[in-house]
Amino acid sequence: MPGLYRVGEGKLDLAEAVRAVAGPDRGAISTFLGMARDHHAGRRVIRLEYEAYRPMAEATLRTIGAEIEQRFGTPHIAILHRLGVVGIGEASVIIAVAAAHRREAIEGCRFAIERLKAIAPIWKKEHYEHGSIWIEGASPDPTAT
Amino acid sequence: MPGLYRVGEGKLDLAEAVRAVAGPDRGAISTFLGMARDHHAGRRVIRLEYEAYRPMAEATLRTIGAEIEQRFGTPHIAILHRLGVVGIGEASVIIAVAAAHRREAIEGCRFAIERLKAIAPIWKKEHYEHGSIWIEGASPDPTAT
Amino acid sequence: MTKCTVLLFARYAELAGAPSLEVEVPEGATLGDLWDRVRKMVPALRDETRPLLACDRAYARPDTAIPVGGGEIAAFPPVSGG
Amino acid sequence: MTKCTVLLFARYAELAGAPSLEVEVPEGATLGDLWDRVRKMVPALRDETRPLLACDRAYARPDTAIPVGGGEIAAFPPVSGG
Repeated sequence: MPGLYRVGEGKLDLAEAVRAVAGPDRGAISTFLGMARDHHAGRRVIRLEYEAYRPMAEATLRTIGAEIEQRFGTPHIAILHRLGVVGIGEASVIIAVAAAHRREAIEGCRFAIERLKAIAPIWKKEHYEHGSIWIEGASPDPTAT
Repeated sequence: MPGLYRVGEGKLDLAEAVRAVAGPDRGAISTFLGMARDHHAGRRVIRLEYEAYRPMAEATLRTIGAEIEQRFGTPHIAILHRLGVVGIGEASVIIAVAAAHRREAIEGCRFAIERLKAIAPIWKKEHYEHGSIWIEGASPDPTAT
Repeated sequence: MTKCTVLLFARYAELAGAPSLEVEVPEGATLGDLWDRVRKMVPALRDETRPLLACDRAYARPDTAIPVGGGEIAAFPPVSGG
Repeated sequence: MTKCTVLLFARYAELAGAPSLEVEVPEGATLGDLWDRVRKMVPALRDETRPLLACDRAYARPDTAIPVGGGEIAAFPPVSGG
């Protein structure tokens, strides 16, 4: 199965994700980058930190890839999530989806980030000048899909 | 006004587009790459070639940027379109939109490619092993918006 | 009479064998009048009855009056960028 | 009795002061039974009545039976990746 799925330390590389999905029979590539932002809910954020249940998170990314292939008909998918400290302005997640036509690429990419945020066992900690807090999503039931 | 709008020869660089829109207060970047595909309507394509009414095309890209800012609230937009010969697997158009939140970035980026295809005065010629043809869009009235 | 330059693109430029044409039209003529004149001048464009038209780099309808001095007029087939 | 390892993540791991706990439960116990046991063992987790639960790296409901041999059980708060 084509596709690149990874959860781990180290800076993310958009070019790597695009290379992993590109090919001569694909007319469209849609990408999404989640970036560490310097504020949240009115509070200044100085860095982010991510933790994952790594083997389950990687399995979840592969599951999301299989869902995209089934729904949008393309197997050309890259989903990379960074762990550990992520500096402001750096990418915490990069997704790329390529397809023959733009609709499948764009909707597949959007589906990927929405699903990742809903079900991937990954957690974000926001660090402020004084203190830090674990962010917790709203998802009451990731199994209800 | 921030933003990068260009219509011209030379390979497109996704990293340049992302750099042009990124910033510490933006948590999401959505990009779209239109790639020269090796087939169309069952026919093998060996290269593409683009022509533009260049000053109007650049003005049109800026207009699309202004529409995105008004609709989605972010001015962080890059729209680059290549002219001349584009080899199979190379990008003919690159769009990047950054915003505080993902909805605005994703929907702004999608709006940009749909609008570009509908109203930018740019034309694609497909070259086959024998012969070539100008592709012409369906848009009967680009002024009806 | 007003002397206008009409820019042509893509298939229209190939049909005309030139990227632009010089056309004279009466004062008060519209873009549609101008295009009718072009179709008479260039037989290869005769069947192109519904071009996209632009005046001073903005889309314009056929009933738009040609600006005093001629402006920058363009005519072209449906676009296909992206 | 079955001896289980429960993996904890993010805030739960911080509250417990450890990334995993060893817990013994009777044969036939469910994930929910196991979590009730954890909450009794670790006062800091007492108020966490609705964790997300996973068994062998897949989400599972509290009424899921613990696999023979214990399996790989995990409990964690709502996810926030991206």
